[in-house]
Amino acid sequence: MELTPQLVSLQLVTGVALGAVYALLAIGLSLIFGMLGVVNFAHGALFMVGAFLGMYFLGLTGNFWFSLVLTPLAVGAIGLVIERLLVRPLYGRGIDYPLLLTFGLSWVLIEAMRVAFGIEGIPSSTPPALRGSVDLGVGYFPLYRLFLIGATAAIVTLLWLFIEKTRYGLIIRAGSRDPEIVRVLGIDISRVWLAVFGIGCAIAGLSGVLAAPTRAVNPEMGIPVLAESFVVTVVGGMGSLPGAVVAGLLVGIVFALTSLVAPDLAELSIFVLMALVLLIRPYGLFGKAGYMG
Amino acid sequence: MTAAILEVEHLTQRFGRFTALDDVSCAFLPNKLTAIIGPNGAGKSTFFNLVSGAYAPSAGRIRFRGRDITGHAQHEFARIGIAKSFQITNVFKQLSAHENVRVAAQMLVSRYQLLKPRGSYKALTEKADQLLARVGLAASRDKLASDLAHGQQRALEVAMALAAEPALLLMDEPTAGMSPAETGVMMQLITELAKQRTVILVEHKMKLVMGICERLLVLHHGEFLAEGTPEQIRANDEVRRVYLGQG
Amino acid sequence: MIDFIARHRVASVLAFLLVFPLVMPYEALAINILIFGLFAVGFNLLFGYTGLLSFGHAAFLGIGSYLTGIAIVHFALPWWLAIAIGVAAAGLAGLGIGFLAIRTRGIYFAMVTLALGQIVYYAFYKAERWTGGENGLRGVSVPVLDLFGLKLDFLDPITKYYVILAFVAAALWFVSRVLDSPFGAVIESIRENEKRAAACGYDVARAKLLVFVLSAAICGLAGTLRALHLSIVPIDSLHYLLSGQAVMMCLLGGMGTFFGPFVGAAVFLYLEDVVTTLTRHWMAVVGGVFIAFVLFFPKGIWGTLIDRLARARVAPRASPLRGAKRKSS
Amino acid sequence: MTRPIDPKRRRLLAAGAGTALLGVPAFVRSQAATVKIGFPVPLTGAFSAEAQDQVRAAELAVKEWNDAGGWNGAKCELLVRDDKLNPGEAATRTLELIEKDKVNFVVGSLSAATQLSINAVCRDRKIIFNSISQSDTINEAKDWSLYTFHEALNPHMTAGAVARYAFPKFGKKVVYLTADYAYGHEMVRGFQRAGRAFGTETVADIRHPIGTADYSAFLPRIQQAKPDVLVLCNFGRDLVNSAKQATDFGIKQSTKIITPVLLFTSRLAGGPDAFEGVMGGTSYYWAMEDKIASAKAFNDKFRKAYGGAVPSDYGALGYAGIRSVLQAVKNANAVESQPVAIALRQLKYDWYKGPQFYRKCDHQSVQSIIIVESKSKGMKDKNDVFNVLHIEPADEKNLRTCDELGHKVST
Repeated sequence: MELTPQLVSLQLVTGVALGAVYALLAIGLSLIFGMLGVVNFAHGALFMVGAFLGMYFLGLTGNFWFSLVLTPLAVGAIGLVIERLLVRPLYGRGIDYPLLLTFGLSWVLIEAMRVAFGIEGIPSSTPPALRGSVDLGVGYFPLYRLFLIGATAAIVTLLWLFIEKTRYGLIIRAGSRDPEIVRVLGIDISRVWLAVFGIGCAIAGLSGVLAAPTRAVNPEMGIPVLAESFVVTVVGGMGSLPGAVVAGLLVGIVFALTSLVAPDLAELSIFVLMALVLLIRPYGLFGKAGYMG
Repeated sequence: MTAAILEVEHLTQRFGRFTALDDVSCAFLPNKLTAIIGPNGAGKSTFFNLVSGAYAPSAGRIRFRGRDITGHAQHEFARIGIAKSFQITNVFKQLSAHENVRVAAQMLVSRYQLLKPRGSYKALTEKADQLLARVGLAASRDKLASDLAHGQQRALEVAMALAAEPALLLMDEPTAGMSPAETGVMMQLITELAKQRTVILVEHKMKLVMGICERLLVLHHGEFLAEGTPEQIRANDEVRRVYLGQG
Repeated sequence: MIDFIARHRVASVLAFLLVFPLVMPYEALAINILIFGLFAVGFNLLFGYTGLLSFGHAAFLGIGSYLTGIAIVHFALPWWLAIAIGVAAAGLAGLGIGFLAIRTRGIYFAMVTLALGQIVYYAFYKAERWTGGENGLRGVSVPVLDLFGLKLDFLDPITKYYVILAFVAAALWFVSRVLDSPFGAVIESIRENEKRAAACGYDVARAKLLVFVLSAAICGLAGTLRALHLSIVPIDSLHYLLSGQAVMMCLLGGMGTFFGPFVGAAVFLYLEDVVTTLTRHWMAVVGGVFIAFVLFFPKGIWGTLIDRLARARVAPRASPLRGAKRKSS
Repeated sequence: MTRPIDPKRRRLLAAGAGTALLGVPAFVRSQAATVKIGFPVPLTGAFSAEAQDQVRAAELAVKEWNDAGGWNGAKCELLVRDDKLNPGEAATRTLELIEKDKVNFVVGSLSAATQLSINAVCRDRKIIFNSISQSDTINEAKDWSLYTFHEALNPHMTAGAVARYAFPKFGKKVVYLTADYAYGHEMVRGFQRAGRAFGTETVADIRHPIGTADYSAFLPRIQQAKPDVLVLCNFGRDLVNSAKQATDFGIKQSTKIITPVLLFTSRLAGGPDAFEGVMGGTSYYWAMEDKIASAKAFNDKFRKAYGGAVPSDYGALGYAGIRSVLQAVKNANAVESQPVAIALRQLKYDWYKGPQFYRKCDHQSVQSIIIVESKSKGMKDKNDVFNVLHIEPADEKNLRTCDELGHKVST
């Protein structure tokens, strides 16, 4: 095989597209962790639910854009219910308990989708407007994956604006540093937590519906995704949103370039990356010491 | 003149751009009670963290009994005879009071013994009981540390520090949060302890230490401001200005 | 009775395990429970007693299994030597992984152990010539155990159960001694307050490394026994999902209690076994049970039990059990 | 909580129970009031649809045999167990079946790793195991025993048949996208060996981790290489995802995509677009009933029993696997492993796809292979997904030789 500049460039674009989905997933995970200290093991399952609901809404409305709006709302609503009924009683009990609970929850969600949509899953299709491939000058690249990169950039920008420029964002930022401050400001912190958990889940669902057209939608699709999004979150530093984005792209690119030279080690490469990062920077690229010990 | 047990030279600690302790040098004689005073943020706790080995200083040296121990690991500080009781209560919460003290005392005897039962170290059990009695916790022997009242936890702190039989005892605000009655008992205990070992006390309640200390050091903004007997300190204009003036 | 169990914890667990196969649906499940119980106990040494959550412990189970398997399949070594090799290899791997991982804390510690565990997984996956790769290692069969001239039929499930029980019992005795030792006190103090333990004069990093190695060796022993039990070594033995299972078993039974992990392993495997035969949707049922336990019995089955019994018995006066509950049962 | 039993008494009880237990003799095989067949398959997990179909087909075979009177009045009982697609679980379940349920035979499995672990357990205990999923390894002398039978196709046969059909038609430059495990490697080996006769050239063999969901990182290289043929040597969901993404990357414009095993359920899950024009092999496709009489008979029985449903490829293997064993019981007039194994070795049968027999040296079932292509238009119903292009008849010469497999005595 010849490593031409064209091939390497195309591979980099592929890596960025992969990284876009990783980054989105990690943002949701990191947001919930940074604010609530909850390690959400159901994140992969919510991604999967998002993919199913996305394809279901697509079938129902025949419009991908509707589905792109409806799905995060629906998964976000599921998130609200989860927080209110299951996670809230566990605050202050350490990280192990929410971890176990959300793990159990992920099994329930997987089984629920099996019952609702069948074991084999459902075929997914690319929206007609986004089909086909584009000549990037270095080779043909699927249009939909370019859309993925753009969509992620848009979502990240919106989220950044929300957190940096709005009153709610200010409360969230303050709350993640010190819940007392928020209480002093006279804001019901439990409602902030509820909202953040909902937003985190909505982002997981959104990544699911965005990723669905690129892959088979089946009940187990969230299991490997969970491990990958943890890797990204940890590499970036738990609780850091810029970290999630940078690490997402980094992991995507490392995966893509490893695929080129040693494809069978592609999956391993991201774990090696994580081990290296943590051994050099024990709290991740953008993480702060202090989270859990 | 007796040799100093602890000497620090040009001790400096920076956190990023902030300098918490700036070029502090001093020496402490054996079996004396010294207090370090200063307003909040003066660098008292940083000084303690450095001489107890919790951090390595950015610059300067620490000598204990003439030996340079700068940069050694914290547990080595403890093993050569420097013990610290913490400002914020820092005990093993889910262990019983007795076990807290027993573990602290065990350090001198056994650290990696895997197969002998703890119970077979009778001397440790007795020593822990004696120390609990000394700090007035004999009745709470089997309570979980987390179930003790605040003042009792402070007393437990002191018992743990003593368990290591230190030649140098560092006490970071031992009476913080204590009732007046508890404070009195604690001050008496400290006076007694200082008869057999070097004690350095950090306090920001100046009146409290004036009565019992022979020597005071005053820190301000990370720098050494003054040193002397209580009378000298009381008479020092600069100290009055930055410190007493506030209170 | 709790007092009695606390005082003679190894004896009581042995007495129970002697009759255990009678109450189980079949011996292979009982043996699995022994093995995974030991795995969880080894894991709990690190998780429950030292407060370090590792997500890479499957590596030690798997290394124990594979090295024992390789010793038997490729080198035709006697079974006892194969076990020794498996345990030693797991301990060594524990030394390496532990040395790297103890530099980090909290969730990062969990993730470093996960990553290093995955690296072990791929190493064994790729070493197909020695490990059989994805197909697993087959032929770890020891039909007859030769014990100083005594020939034991290892294909007979009951014999197999008691042989494996002997190893598990020895390991439990060892763990029990360690927990009761001065070193046991050191690791508990590290769990409670790492900074304070260092200020007390304990070398925290070294103690963590030692307990990591011990924990790895115990898990490795569980692995070697599993290889002998199943006569195969599946590649899943190294998978992080198995590490996750150890966490679940500990939490389900009660972390930081001596019997908890064993109870957790038994309930987990028994539940999975029974529910699987009842419904294809076993994942939902098992997942639901987890949720219920976290919400309503956060101390785990055994932890809740000893708590309730202790409270009911000695409510009025200061309870000696409660003061020492972490170490006594 | 009731007052606990006095600890001393409890210990006595325990000791008593322990001794009683030790007195139980080693397991005694039940004499055939019923013929018990253990059936471990992955009822949950990625291949549960196939597994459930296998169970239905197996139950059909059992019912048929029982209705025909069984053997000397003994009826057959099928004991289905979920192996969760996990080799450790499969071994445990097989131990359960043998030690507790005292089954006479074991039939089942749906992955290379689980079948090898079931085989290891059965072999030590001299229980016949008839495997109904693909693997080359199980034929080899190292894993084989007198009691090991292989009802399914193996990668060498499947890949060979697809290669012999496809390579002459579509060109010489070939790229393999291979799942990095024994199944994938065995398939590649099969294609390459069969390809030699046609002068095919391997441009690249890209090995991807098993279970990869996103193949985009492997595809630019293939795009650049512009091969005549892309062989997807992976299975199930890996096949669905890689076929779908290869389509997205426009690979099909210049390249023919083929795969050794084109699963019926994968095609259903992936949809017609992803699989458009994809060609591959299968052990069975229901529409071959037009050409094969036994297929028609089997389909009709299956439709009648299950409300008009048609059997899937792997499902059909459950039927054949059970029917062979039960026929051998009758032929041997015994249920013991050895006579039944000998009867199986002598069996010539045509249960559902034309004539078959087990080769003597490795007990591989010699059988036909069906080449199909995915339909993307003109489907009559949801089950009408493939065109049958070709049926390669059963022929021993398409197998690896007994010597090559390490079987010293080729009888």
